[in-house]
Amino acid sequence: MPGLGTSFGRGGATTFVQDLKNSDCILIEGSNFAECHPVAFRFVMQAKERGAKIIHVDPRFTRTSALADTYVPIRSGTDIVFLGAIINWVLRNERYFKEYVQHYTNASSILTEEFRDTEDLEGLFSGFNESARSGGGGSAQSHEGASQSRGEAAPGGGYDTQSWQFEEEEVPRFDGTGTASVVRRDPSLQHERCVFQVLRRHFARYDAQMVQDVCGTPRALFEEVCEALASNSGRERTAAIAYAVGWTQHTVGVQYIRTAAILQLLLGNVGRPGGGIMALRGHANIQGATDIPTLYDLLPGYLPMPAIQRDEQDLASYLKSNAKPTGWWANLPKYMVSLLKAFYGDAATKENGYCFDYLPQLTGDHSMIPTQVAMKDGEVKGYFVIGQNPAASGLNAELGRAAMERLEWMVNLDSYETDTASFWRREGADPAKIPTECFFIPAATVLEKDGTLTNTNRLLQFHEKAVEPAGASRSDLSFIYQLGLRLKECYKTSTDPKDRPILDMTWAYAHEDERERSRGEPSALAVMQEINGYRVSSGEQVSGFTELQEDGSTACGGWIYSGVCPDKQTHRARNREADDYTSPDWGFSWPANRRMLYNRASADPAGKPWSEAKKYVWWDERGQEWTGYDVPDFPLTKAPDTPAKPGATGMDAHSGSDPFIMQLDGRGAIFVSSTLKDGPLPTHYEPLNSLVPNALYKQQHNPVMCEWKRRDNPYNGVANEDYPYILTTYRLTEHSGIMTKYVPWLAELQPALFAEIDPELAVARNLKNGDWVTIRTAVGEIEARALVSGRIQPLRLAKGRWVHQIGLPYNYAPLGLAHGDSSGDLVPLVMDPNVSIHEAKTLTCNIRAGRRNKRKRSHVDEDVPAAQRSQEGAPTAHGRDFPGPQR
Amino acid sequence: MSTGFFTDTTLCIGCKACEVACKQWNELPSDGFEFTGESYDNTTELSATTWRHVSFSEKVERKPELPYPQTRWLMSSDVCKHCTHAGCLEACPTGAIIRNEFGNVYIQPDVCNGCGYCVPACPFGVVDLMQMVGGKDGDPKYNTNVLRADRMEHTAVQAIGGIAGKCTLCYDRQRSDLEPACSKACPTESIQFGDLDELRERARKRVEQLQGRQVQARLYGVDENWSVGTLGAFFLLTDAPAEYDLPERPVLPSTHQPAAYASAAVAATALFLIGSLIFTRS
Amino acid sequence: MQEKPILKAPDWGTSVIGYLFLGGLMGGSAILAALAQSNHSKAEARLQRNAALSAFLLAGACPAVLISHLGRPERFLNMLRVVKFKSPMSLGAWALVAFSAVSGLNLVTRSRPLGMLAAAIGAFVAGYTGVLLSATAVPLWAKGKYHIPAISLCSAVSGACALQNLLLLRGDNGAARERLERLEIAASSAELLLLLSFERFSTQLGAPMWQGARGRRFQMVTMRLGLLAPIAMHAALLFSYRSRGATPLRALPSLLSLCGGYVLRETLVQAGKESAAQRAPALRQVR
Amino acid sequence: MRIGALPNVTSQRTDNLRARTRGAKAVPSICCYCAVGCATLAHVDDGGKLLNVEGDPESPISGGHLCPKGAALFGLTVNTARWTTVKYRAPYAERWEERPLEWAMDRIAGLVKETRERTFVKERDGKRVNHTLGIASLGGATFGIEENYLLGKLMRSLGVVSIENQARI
Repeated sequence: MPGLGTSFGRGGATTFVQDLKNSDCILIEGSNFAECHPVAFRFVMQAKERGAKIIHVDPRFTRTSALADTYVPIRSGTDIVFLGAIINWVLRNERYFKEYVQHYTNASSILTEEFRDTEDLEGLFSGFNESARSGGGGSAQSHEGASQSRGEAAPGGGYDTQSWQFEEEEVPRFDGTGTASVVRRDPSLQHERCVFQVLRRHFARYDAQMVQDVCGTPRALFEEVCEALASNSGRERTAAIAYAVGWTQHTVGVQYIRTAAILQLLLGNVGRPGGGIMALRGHANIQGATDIPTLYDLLPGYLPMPAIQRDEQDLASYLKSNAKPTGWWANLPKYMVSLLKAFYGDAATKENGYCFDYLPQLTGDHSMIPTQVAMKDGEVKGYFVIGQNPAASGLNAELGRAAMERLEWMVNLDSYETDTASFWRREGADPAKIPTECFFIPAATVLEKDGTLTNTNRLLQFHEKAVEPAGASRSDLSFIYQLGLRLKECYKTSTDPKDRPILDMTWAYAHEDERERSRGEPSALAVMQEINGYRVSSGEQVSGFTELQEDGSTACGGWIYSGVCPDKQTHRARNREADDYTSPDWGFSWPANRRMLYNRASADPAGKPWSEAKKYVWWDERGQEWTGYDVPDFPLTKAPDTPAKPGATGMDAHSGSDPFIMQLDGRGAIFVSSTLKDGPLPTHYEPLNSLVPNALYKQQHNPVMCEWKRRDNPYNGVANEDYPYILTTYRLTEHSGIMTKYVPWLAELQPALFAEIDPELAVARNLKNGDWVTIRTAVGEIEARALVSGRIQPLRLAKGRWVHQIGLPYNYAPLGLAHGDSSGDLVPLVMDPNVSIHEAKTLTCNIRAGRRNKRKRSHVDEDVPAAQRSQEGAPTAHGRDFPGPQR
Repeated sequence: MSTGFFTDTTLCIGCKACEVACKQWNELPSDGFEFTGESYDNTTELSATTWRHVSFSEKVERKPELPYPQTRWLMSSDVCKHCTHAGCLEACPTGAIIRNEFGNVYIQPDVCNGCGYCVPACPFGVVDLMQMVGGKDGDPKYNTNVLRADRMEHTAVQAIGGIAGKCTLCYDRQRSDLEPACSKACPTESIQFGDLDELRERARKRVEQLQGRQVQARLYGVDENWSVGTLGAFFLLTDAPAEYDLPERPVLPSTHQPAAYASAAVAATALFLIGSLIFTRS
Repeated sequence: MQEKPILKAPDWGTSVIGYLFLGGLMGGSAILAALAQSNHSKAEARLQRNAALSAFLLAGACPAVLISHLGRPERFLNMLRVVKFKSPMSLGAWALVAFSAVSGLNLVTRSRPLGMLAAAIGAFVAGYTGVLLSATAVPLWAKGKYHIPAISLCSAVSGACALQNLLLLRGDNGAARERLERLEIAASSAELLLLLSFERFSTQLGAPMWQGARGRRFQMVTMRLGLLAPIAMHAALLFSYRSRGATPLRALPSLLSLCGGYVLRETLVQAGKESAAQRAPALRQVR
Repeated sequence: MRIGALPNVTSQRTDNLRARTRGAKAVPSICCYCAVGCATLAHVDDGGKLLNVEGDPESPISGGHLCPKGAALFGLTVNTARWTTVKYRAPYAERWEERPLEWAMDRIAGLVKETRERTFVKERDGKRVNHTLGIASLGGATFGIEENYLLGKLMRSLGVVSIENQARI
């Protein structure tokens, strides 16, 4: 996530779940920890038993709240106000960790005079250009914060980040050859343009009263949270923050996480035991599918996909625009060249730029939502859907289903019939009018195949095949491998240069076992060995990414995972030896088997632990190296007193006390000077669908969020009386996606979609517990059973206005033993500008007793005339063009 | 040595892993797919095929003197209590219900004839009857694929009649030195399995610890002088037992027998005497 | 919303109710056979033979009904693999077996000690069904531990009297029938008094038995028509007509009494099941 | 059937009762639901039949514990509702039909090639793009790293750029 990436350097959780037990206070916000990650929650319970204070901030009182010491209600979509007010409280009461802030963050860096804050510009930062047409390659780079490039125009729509840069000064070069420019700093944090003072002003109006008025959170509870966090941070104590999709699924989702990151930096909790930010991922391999991604804008290891907007037409220009002068990312060329070698083998030579031009170029945002819209407009012909069910879990799901009707073909891999695979026979569909050719390939379950999954804290774990796949089921790997073989065969005789990538792509993954081979099953181990990397000449495995080279002598399919298969015999993800803390011999944690990131920060600038109680990694004077309970996230022998070398490249530009090695300046970013499209500091904007105007600024919404203003994607609008209630969505312990809903043991536990409604609203709208209710947004309407509960509380906002929130699980769809309408049918298409994530955690809606009408051929099926479509079809960000994939 | 469960409800997160782990290990079917509207509880009670059941109790206090509503949501995993003096065991006419070497109350499915007398003999409402299907080896098997007929094709099964079902305390696993499935699965160790003496010791300490934190904690089924004796599966509660669907003071049904037999004897004697009087007088 | 029950009600239906009823008739008949053995008139001998025979036949019918109720009928014999003194059901099963043997023998030998033994076992069978109900956690039944077994016995005897009365309807059995009627009046009166006492004693717990549609039906069919009416009719006949002639009208009190006996068992079982579903009494439990 | 006067008369079955996993092979696996990554053990008998799935007590993360979804992993794999045959729905057809895997693979490869040929764009605005917007791929978060890697490699080599997964959601 770029929220973490831009702040700390890497887009992964900063710590590991077991370490939560060492926390003295855990703030759970944007996550229903106990329900969605019950097994990891045991560490929260262990911390609680040790005396830690557990706080849960959530619109609903959930099973997590029930176990927390303090439950804090909040209006969904207002977390930046809540967290920003804590930041303000910490600053105002001088409760931040001074030494940590001074040395490990960019609080002392001084901004240029051009910078203007949202306080000065009614909710906009300087550099906003109303008519600016963005030129970026979607959210390329944004997953990895390392790509802060100074002086580069932001790719995001609307903001020119020139004025967000730091002021530089000239100092003598480290080698005495002239001068070099470095960021100007004021270690006293007093300079009025230093980040610390800018931050203070930025959040000055975020106070307890504002929290009460905007979030609906009682003042006393807010202050209790502030006190708990502050008194459990510092040298002797640490506090952790855990979040999940309750923070990401917003039009300002990335900035939610940024706010938490700033708070944790101020409190000195990052890189320390019991501290950090625990990002709780949903699916088994959601971290893995971001690291070795199936994401349009990223290549394995957070290398950006080349984009025409950045003019990355050849390898040299690509490396120039993406490699960083200072910090670890100076190594990017090695990783990119090694990746190309892994992809195209012998065909990739120095002369042909290692086949860089085999890679397709991005021409816009090709993420899920724009693709869905393009599909609706007939531009996508063929669709592979593997282990996902967009017809149920998608956004504006009926638009998505209608879009599928325009496909020529669709291939679905799953273990059960999904709503996506059978979209053509859904309620209201007429198969006789749907031309799509559909394939269902039965997929093996996790127990029926070998493979590796990366958990929420970057831990790779291997699962062995236990039983033969049922019937004709095959692993997904087998499908992809066989498809690749067939395509190579199809193009065998082609001389067209466009077909070279398919023919030159290395594809030697035959299984070691004769029996598996005869069934066409490829070797997962061989794939992982390629991801780990090897020497091209000898075929030997490299032992880690430090061995990778820029000269084509090494191949590596995913540099951050390098080290997982350090030799042909070893697969460290298979390791199953635990101890009672970091367990380095259980699985493999990227990077380099580090369990806690930025752990250099667990020691003070001189390399000594901040306290005995919070000892983790420290400088061993005698051995002259970093040591501790974990693999140090720092050059092993770089002494703490090593000065930074001005003008040097790579790690030499960092001093021995700069713990965030992926960052340009080696420091945690309170202020993010580029990369993020919606501002260097988090700012409260109301959600797209909101009941109230923004109490803080004239600017109502995120000014650069991406909207689709088209007839098949209507919005509720602000303070629309037709939609007087807030709606929030969530998942249940008992269900995941399609997988659980066919399992009778799980289906009986939560058999049907329900809506959680507070008793007052139930009385007002005559809704009885257990009865059917119909919930409506501008996009669609669905029915659910009413679950009337006092756990859902109406909130009191400014001027004594009460608002009601309705909760709706996101697990259901028409197919399965446990089934119901899909909540995705209520969510409009709108995206966060940084990561193209939609906003499903806060909506507005209306509710009535009774069941919905039978689904007719809905409005999305009425063909919009082509001319009108081209006019309406383009996604816009507040009326401005946004680079959709089709132009 | 007697083994049992200590269920510490203060640690329960209501995830229901115990319910599922139990069903998986014991190959029990689902109980149907009905939405109840009773908080997050859709299986509603222990049954012949639900041997662990998580209850949910919501209470919201809204008082003018409180700055905000005080919500509390109690969750607790209920199970067969494995009573020291077990009503079901006493009632069972076939000897299907035995006390095994671990001190647990176990129903031998191959002996049970489904008379159902154990059902009203349980003061906790634990035991119930279920339908069985024939397994390959003639061994009774529960029908794991009870799926809703209107949505799935029914698996063809041959019902072989009813049988009483309840927690076995994973007798088979204990025999193989394994911990019961539910306690093993429980993510927060709300369910603890072990030697009862040790568990009771641990539980008493836990109560002290909680009371030290101003939590109104009490044990259920340990130090009371109940006719059912101490419970082989006991609980730590923070509210009245009724909030957890537990009787305040369970009574062993066989304690009613002396009075009942006396009543029958008096009536029989009286009727016989009157009858004799009537029949001997000419 | 319905309140959540604490206890489980047994899934007992017609077959168990039938068994309770037939078991009562069986026990009562054995008692009557033994009583009739003490007198040597011709009519009494007929009564003795009828009663012993019906007891024996009912001893065959009872297990059949019982087995039909079992979830796994082929395992009825499992009842006989153990003797459990604390299980009324176990003792009852053994008593049934013993009764079959003794009453069979008695039928052949007509020995007085065997008749007495059959009567004793019969009385046990008639009474243990009440114990069987009372020795449960079902609040209504447990509350009835002082009443239900005695009521069962009274009903067994009055029912048996009615049954035998019917069997003696044809022919010159006036004396024997008169004795049966006298005994029935005694047993039914006792039963009526016990039921009234139970109603008071059971307080709210008795609601499922005495109130609502079931309660009204019970009060009408069992208490008024099944007990009060036969008592009155028998009494009227005994003291007014003094006629021993057999008329169809004479069968009426007996039929009413038998109906009342069946509805008594049915009401006991069904009301018990309802009381088990009530939350408050189950939480308190009957001491 | 054993007969006795004592209440505790055990049957042969009871005497022989043991865990069905005794002696079975325990295959190390990982739960496929959320990203906590609980380790599991899948017990398999000699005939390759799945007997049971439970938590691996050695795991530092899960310590043998599982949530209800993880505890139901057995039911995910062994389930009569699973679709275990290749199914095909022809254009405008009203139902699925079963087809052999080989046939489907050939047909899919043919469609991919055909669509790619039709929609491949070599240049735009004078810049090389070498991509196709006519094919898209969705999915990745629910399956393994190896599968993600291979899918990414194949799709990119085909020129497909709309490659997405649940991480975006």
